[in-house]
Amino acid sequence: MKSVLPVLTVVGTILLFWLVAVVPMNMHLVADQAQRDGLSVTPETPVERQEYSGIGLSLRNLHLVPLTYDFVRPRLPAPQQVAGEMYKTVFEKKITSKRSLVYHGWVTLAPTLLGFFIGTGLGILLAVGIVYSRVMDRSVMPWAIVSQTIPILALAPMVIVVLGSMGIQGLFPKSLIAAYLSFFPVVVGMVKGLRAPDGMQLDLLRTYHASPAQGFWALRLPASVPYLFASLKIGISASLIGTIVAELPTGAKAGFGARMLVGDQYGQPLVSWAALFAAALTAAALVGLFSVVERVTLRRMGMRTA
Amino acid sequence: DGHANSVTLQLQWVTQAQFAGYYVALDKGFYEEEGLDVTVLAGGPDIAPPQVLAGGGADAMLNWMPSALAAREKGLPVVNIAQPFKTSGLMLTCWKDTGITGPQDFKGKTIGVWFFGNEYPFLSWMSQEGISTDGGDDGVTVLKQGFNVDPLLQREADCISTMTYNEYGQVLDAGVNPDELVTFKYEEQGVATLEDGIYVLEDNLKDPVFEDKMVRFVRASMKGWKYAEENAEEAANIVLDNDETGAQTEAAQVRMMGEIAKLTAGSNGALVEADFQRTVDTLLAGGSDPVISKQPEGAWTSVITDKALN
Amino acid sequence: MIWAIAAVLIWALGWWVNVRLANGPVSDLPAVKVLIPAIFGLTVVVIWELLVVGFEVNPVILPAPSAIVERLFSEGPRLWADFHQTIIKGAMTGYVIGGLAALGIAVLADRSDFLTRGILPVGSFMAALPIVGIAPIFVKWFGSDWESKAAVVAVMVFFPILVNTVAGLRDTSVMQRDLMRTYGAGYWPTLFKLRLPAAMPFMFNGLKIATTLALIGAIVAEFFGSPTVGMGFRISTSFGQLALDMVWAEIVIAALAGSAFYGLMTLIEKRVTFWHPSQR
Amino acid sequence: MSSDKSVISARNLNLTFETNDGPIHALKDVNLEINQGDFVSFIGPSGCGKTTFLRVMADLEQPTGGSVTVNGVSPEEARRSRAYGYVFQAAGLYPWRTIGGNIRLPLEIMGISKAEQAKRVERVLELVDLEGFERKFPWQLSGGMQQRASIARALSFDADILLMDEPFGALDEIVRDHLNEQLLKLWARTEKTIAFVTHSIPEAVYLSTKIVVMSPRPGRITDVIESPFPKERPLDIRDSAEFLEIAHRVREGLRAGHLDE
Amino acid sequence: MSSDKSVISARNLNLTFETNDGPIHALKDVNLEINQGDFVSFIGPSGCGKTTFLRVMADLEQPTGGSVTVNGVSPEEARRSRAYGYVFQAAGLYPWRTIGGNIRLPLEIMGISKAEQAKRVERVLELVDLEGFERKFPWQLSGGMQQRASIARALSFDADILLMDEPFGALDEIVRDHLNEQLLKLWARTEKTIAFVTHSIPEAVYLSTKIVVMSPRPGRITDVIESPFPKERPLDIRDSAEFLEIAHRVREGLRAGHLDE
Ligand SMILES: Nc1ncnc2c1ncn2[C@@H]1O[C@H](COP(=O)(O)OP(=O)(O)OP(=O)(O)O)[C@@H](O)[C@H]1O
Ligand SMILES: Nc1ncnc2c1ncn2[C@@H]1O[C@H](COP(=O)(O)OP(=O)(O)OP(=O)(O)O)[C@@H](O)[C@H]1O
Ligand SMILES: Cc1ncc(C[n+]2csc(CCO)c2C)c(N)n1
Ligand SMILES: [Mg+2]
Ligand SMILES: [Mg+2]
Repeated sequence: MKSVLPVLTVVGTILLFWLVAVVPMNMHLVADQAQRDGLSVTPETPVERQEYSGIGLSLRNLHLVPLTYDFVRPRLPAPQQVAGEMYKTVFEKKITSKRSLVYHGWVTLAPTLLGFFIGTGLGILLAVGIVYSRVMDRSVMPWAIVSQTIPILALAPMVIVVLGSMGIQGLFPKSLIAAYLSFFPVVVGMVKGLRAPDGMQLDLLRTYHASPAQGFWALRLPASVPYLFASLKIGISASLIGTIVAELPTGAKAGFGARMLVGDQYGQPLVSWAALFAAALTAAALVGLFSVVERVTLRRMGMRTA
Repeated sequence: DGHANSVTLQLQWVTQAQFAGYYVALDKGFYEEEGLDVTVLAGGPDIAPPQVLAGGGADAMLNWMPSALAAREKGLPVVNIAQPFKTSGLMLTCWKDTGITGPQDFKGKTIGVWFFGNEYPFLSWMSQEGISTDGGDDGVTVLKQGFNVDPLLQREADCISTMTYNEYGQVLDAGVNPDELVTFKYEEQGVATLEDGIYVLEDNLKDPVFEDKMVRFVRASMKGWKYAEENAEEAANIVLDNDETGAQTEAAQVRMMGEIAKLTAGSNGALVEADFQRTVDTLLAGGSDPVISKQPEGAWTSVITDKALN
Repeated sequence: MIWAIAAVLIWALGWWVNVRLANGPVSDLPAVKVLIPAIFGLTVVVIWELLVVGFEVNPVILPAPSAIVERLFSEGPRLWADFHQTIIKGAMTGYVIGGLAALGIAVLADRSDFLTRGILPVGSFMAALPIVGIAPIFVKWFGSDWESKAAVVAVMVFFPILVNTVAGLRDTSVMQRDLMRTYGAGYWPTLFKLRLPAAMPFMFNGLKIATTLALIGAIVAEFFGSPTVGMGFRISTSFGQLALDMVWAEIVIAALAGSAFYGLMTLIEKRVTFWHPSQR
Repeated sequence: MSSDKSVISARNLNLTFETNDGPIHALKDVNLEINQGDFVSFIGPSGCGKTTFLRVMADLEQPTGGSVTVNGVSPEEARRSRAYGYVFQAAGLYPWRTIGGNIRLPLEIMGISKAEQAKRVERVLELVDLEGFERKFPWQLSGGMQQRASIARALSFDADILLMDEPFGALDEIVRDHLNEQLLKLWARTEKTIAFVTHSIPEAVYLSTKIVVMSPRPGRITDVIESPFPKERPLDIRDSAEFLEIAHRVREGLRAGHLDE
Repeated sequence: MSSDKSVISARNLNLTFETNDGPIHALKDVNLEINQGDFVSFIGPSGCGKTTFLRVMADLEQPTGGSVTVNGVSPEEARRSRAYGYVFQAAGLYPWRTIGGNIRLPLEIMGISKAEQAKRVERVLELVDLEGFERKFPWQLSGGMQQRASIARALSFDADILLMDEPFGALDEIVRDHLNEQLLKLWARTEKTIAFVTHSIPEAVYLSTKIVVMSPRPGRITDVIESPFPKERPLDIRDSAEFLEIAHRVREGLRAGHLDE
């Protein structure tokens, strides 16, 4: 709660900057259009105008400034345009309509969640393997890092074709890409977490002659919970990005990714921008949700959170 | 059974009126009348229809012939079984004020081109004109064009690739007057290559069950196309219904359908050998880095259309 | 079937060798630390080759490793040009810009709790903007050449470096800070003599995460517009031409470059944060 | 005070750590007998091997030479049969378990029934004066209380041997005095054998039947001092001449060890 | 021993921390005079406000009532004029700086010339017996050596006042004795004024000209004991009857504080 005012301040600053930037970013296009509409523009030809920067051109054509805020096909839409589009597509459409962002949000969210569960599950299993087996640690960990250097957008179509050839379509291929992006932070975090117990805590169990399984349930797992939550928060937004990436090679049918693409393709920047912001808001909401669960869980476990 | 009557078609782009014939056939029950259960898979960036075909994800695909012939040379034996598009819709759209009046003026200019297997017609054309594509004052600087017309609007490029039915309209939608532009239709430049054709894997054709399925599929699809040509507005709305993104607009799709109708108008679905040969010749003339190296054999067949259209 | 059996056998063999190496007395030698993952990787590659050949997988779906290696050698100059365009020009420039910006903002944010509270949530919101959404916008803004790729990379690496640096700048104990107070030290001495050195281990965490993001960002952004050179351009174009061996050759380069970049940062980290317990 | 039954016996014990800066001789030729019911303190400058010695007895460290037996068997067997309770320098309670949960931990691991667990927890909490804190989390207790909880944890499964590594190191003198008294009472009552590491000379003298003075580089035993005090020891004995004399002897032993360096 | 010039003077000092569990009265009505050349020890159970009091003098904590002056001015002015050196309980050396670099830190901040820095570092390293360790990093030294380095750091800029918060808390008795001796020598030689927090009764008695006994909840001064020993104090005075008597008085004072709770 203490963060509300600071966040508003920062958001306000960004909005202000954005509002100012709208003018030079769109001025060239606006000037071209104004000329067609018979307004006076200096300099007079588009080719000459190319010589000027957006700011320079704006200063020379102050009377065109208002037009930059209400341009149909802006390079940088004004904030109120994006907000308007979002309002229209979130609140003014039935959520079952394919013109509703809520509908597309769900289309993206479902594979995100499935992929997140797969990725988290795999990540935890892998982390347990790495912590308990030296061979896994030594041979798999470096490759887990390498896996993250592979551009996913290059891999995605192949994965989807291979899965398609096995008759698997729909939700699952997207989830797999989402899982691929979310497993890594979970592995890294959980390896750290499972190794968090110090020598003394481990020695204590040794003096009790506890079995490895008992050590896992009584010590390593609970000790890793704070790390797990940190990973989950990174993992869920990675998962969402994975789904959106995967929406392109699965035939951009629906979902935030498809909206972004199609908006771009058919000259409707507002559609793209609204989808972009909606995606980021969804991620923020998911991360916020995990923060709440984290706080409750840690409190229940008696671990204080800062 | 399912195998004998189910068809999956892979499109080469997202749902739009470019594919109206198939959606109309689906919606109007033309496929059903043939006893077919058809699934239409939308395409998009990052989807290579030949690969989907190779992977068994689809029974038939739409493709531009240069891309399909290149795939053949890569060892993926795809065969054209029908050619609903008679005319090419591809063109270059340039700003008139750049001073471009003919292909030779491209020298020293920046041109946006689609890649992803769609660059072959352009490369062949430039090769025929003797213009290098490596930039410099005597060549053109090629940009890999994204999926929008912004490089032109923002004058990052002097010319971009457009389809008569889509991107060109978008340039106009952006407020540009046609008289600000110069266009070069590949068709008019004599370098037209065949666009949206229906392709299947060669091996599959040996299976009489599959062949029969395709005959019915092509027949119904062509019925769809002809219906779409005559009922452009309705067809556009059918496309809109099938667009799951909800981002397409009726105006754009109606206009697109109108333009598409011009490209399909001359075709009953059967491939005209001369068109095929012209495409091959254009590609073979591709200069130092030809798209295909030799006259393709068995790259098309009239068997299906012969049976489908009696 | 025989191929599948061979694959299983080779897997078992590789695993067995690694078990011996990892649990044996030599396991802590630096050479062995490299050898174990290498054997693991080699096993995977051999099995891949066996399965592709054995099951006659169509090369337009999955090429054999041998074909990829052949491409790596035969297309050397082109791969180098792509690497130069995407990694050196795009990714590196973006990495440096994003890193410096993050550092600057982190130092700024650290001046007041208020700013930190404001910047971190907004920053994490921006980090959640998917790359496939921002890449087309940046191509629109900065043109098709490497500048737009650098911009995408800068935005992608910004947040992890920012968060880690902010956390690092705060990772000073009360005692360490009080010590500076007892010297009557002002803001700048405290920053340069205490906060920044203390922040280094954290900063490198961020810098390491950012390495892989930088490569991915530069490559993926090329999918949305580029000149006719670059790793992302080549990947998407070759993919469209079904030249999957070339696609994989670029992927291999990306993985090599990414791992090398990561390794380099680890090395610098070792040098700079030699004093941190994790490095001793 | 102590019977003659040997509980721990070390013979020519050696332990060398291999480190990057070369080997460290943490224990050299250590010989020691601890009998049933003994309270043995280990005292010596930092790094003289006190902790290492205790850890060897607990099978947390492997000697590189010589032998130890605990209850006549190897430390490993002793550990497996849960022959001892170990108290670490810091309380080391698991923060996600309540005080009761922490004390129950060894009992759960040893597979003791729920009912029995509850009984034992109650008993040891009483023993260390922490009745009523069963449901609190560690951070809700002061350092001294946490340390008592960790002692309770070591007592809960009623091993005959207690190994304690500077359990009161972090506490202030008054609390420490109090816990010393309590520990002595417990020891007198239960007849356990206790090995106890400390840095404090008065503490060592006050508590022990036997004081083992150690010296570093290499870690070795330089003196073993038997204490003449009876099992019941009021705090005032610390002002007695006898006490001061023993303390003086310990101090001299320690100083000698320091001068060696 | 001490001149009559007042260096630190606290009048009706109060400090209350506002916490989630309500206010904590860390200092209540504290009055104290420390004169030039005094060696004042603060002793008392955990939480009685020793650290808080020292931090108030150092302007690291703001009193909520009453006033303190240091050298006649406010603590803040004193801090800005670098009037005191502060030694924390843990050495708190910056791990990325060598021992020499750590000692140089305050000198750099105060803008002292390189040549002078080098001279001073050499001198204080000698003072604390760490010649030759200038280029080592903190973790390459034992705890006792680190603590000495931190004292050297506080001495390097030659402030007249030394504030030391349990500087020897983590050390073993022998090392502690040694450092005590050294500190006394330094004090005798330099005539600094020293405020020294400790938990150890013998340490307080051995070092001080004045022992301030404190008691918690609320933190307050319960007794101020003047020590009759001369500035030069061999370690043996700790066996003298006078010493034991003072120690006894301190212990009684402490116990009384504990009983209050
Ligand atoms: N795991 C280890 N690896 C290397 N050296 C070690 C290890 N554990 C202890 N040592 C070294 O062995 C010596 C004895 O250490 P030990 O912890 O037993 O001393 P100690 O008497 O308990 O000291 P302290 O009073 O400081 O706790 C020291 O020099 C220490 O540095
Ligand atoms: N920053 C703070 N916020 C809230 N309470 C505090 C703070 N600092 C100290 N206290 C409380 O003030 C009281 C006095 O603390 P102080 O640290 O001065 O005690 P001390 O005598 O130094 O104890 P110790 O011997 O344990 O160091 C304690 O109850 C402590 O919990
Ligand atoms: C990645 C990719 N880029 C370009 C095309 C070429 N293309 C063929 S049809 C069509 C639609 C025109 O409105 C376009 C753009 C493609 N198929 N895939
Ligand atoms: Mg120890
Ligand atoms: Mg204190």
